[in-house]
Amino acid sequence: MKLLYFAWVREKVGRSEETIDVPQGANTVGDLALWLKSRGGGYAEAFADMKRVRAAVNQEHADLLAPVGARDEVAFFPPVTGG
Amino acid sequence: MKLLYFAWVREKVGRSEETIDVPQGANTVGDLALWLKSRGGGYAEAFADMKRVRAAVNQEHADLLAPVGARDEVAFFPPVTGG
Amino acid sequence: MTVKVQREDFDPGAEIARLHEGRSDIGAVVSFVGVVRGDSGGDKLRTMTLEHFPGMTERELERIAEEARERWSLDGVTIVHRYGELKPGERIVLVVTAAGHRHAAFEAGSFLMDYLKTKAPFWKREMRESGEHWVEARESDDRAAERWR
Amino acid sequence: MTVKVQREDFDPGAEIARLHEGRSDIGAVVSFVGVVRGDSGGDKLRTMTLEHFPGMTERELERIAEEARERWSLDGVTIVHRYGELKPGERIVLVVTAAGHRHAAFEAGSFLMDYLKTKAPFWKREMRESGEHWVEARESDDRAAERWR
Repeated sequence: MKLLYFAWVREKVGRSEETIDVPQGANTVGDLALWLKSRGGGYAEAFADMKRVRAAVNQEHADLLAPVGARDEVAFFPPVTGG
Repeated sequence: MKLLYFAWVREKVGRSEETIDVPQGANTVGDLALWLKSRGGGYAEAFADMKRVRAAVNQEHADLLAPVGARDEVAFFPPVTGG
Repeated sequence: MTVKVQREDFDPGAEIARLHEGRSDIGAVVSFVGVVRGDSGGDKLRTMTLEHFPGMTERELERIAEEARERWSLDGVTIVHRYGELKPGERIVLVVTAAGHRHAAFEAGSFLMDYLKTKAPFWKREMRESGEHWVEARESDDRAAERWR
Repeated sequence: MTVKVQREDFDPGAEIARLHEGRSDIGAVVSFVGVVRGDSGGDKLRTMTLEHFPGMTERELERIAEEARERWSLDGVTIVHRYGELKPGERIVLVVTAAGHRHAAFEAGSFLMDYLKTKAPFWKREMRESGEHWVEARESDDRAAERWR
């Protein structure tokens, strides 16, 4: 499973991408976020308040209940501020 | 009093402007339009249906009740179609 | 605030740039370009002639621009309207609004076009394949202008 | 439908012209140019850096453009969004909509900007006199996007 991080989520976790094995029991974006938070350090900071984090699965906006699997690319980032 | 005509009002009355003495009893745009209509010919055609004619007094939109006098410039024209 | 009534074509990009370049307080520039359409249910337009009321046209456009500035917080308004003979595909009118925020610029632009359509003394005469005629004012334009009352 | 995500500046006039020149079925072209503002209550902006999500950005802008085409009768949509470092006064985003009639072009342009603000994966980092920070998403932008639901 490929993970991508942007903006201050990227800064807090300290990397822009990584590839991980799907954590046991992580079936949704929300599960994955909780697992990442449990890693502690910058991850715990980045995912401290899930209301401030948004996600995309395979480049489409996704909510916490969206399913994720080994072949998915999951991105985490703050609410967007373009335009 | 200076009178100006535009678009099909101009075509019907057959001129783009003229200077006239204020007709007796013509105190408003509506009075003036009725007097012009009474001239007959192209004037009668142009002012046949006053709902189709608009007016401006000294380059400002004016309704039939707007007062007019000897020093005014009064224009008659169809509803505008610019833009 | 700039109002121009002219025979010649205009340059939308230059007018947009003129409103915001060299300034850093403007966040949004909205422009509207009106183009002469050639189609009308199969009866093709050959040319169109725009008659106007010199003097009143400029004053009326300035009044409309002034009203937009009273209603919205604008940093600039430009209106350019052509007259004379125009062919299908030619630009006919330009409205540009500049503001700190996008909604003011969009709304003021839409307002200016609605008002211009019902207030600016222009009259279109169309030369179509089927013959010539003066364009009738449209009730939908009156209703559009009523939205802003 | 054209979507571009680029570092370089763009030319609003050229993009407007590209949507309507050579055609006589388009009556209205509306453009929106977003410009980097330098002011914020006395705390001046020095530069801004726009990060984005390459790949998703283009797809998301195409999805938004497609949605506008489903809602309004449009003859063309162009979206250009810059990323990288920008200074106050620089152009940052361009949206152009072309349609037969003006209200479709205005509404679609306003819709595209509201959706782009809440959907396109861009993040602004500001370098101000007082320090650096990531720009917070604004609730007013969410409310603006809600208008179209």
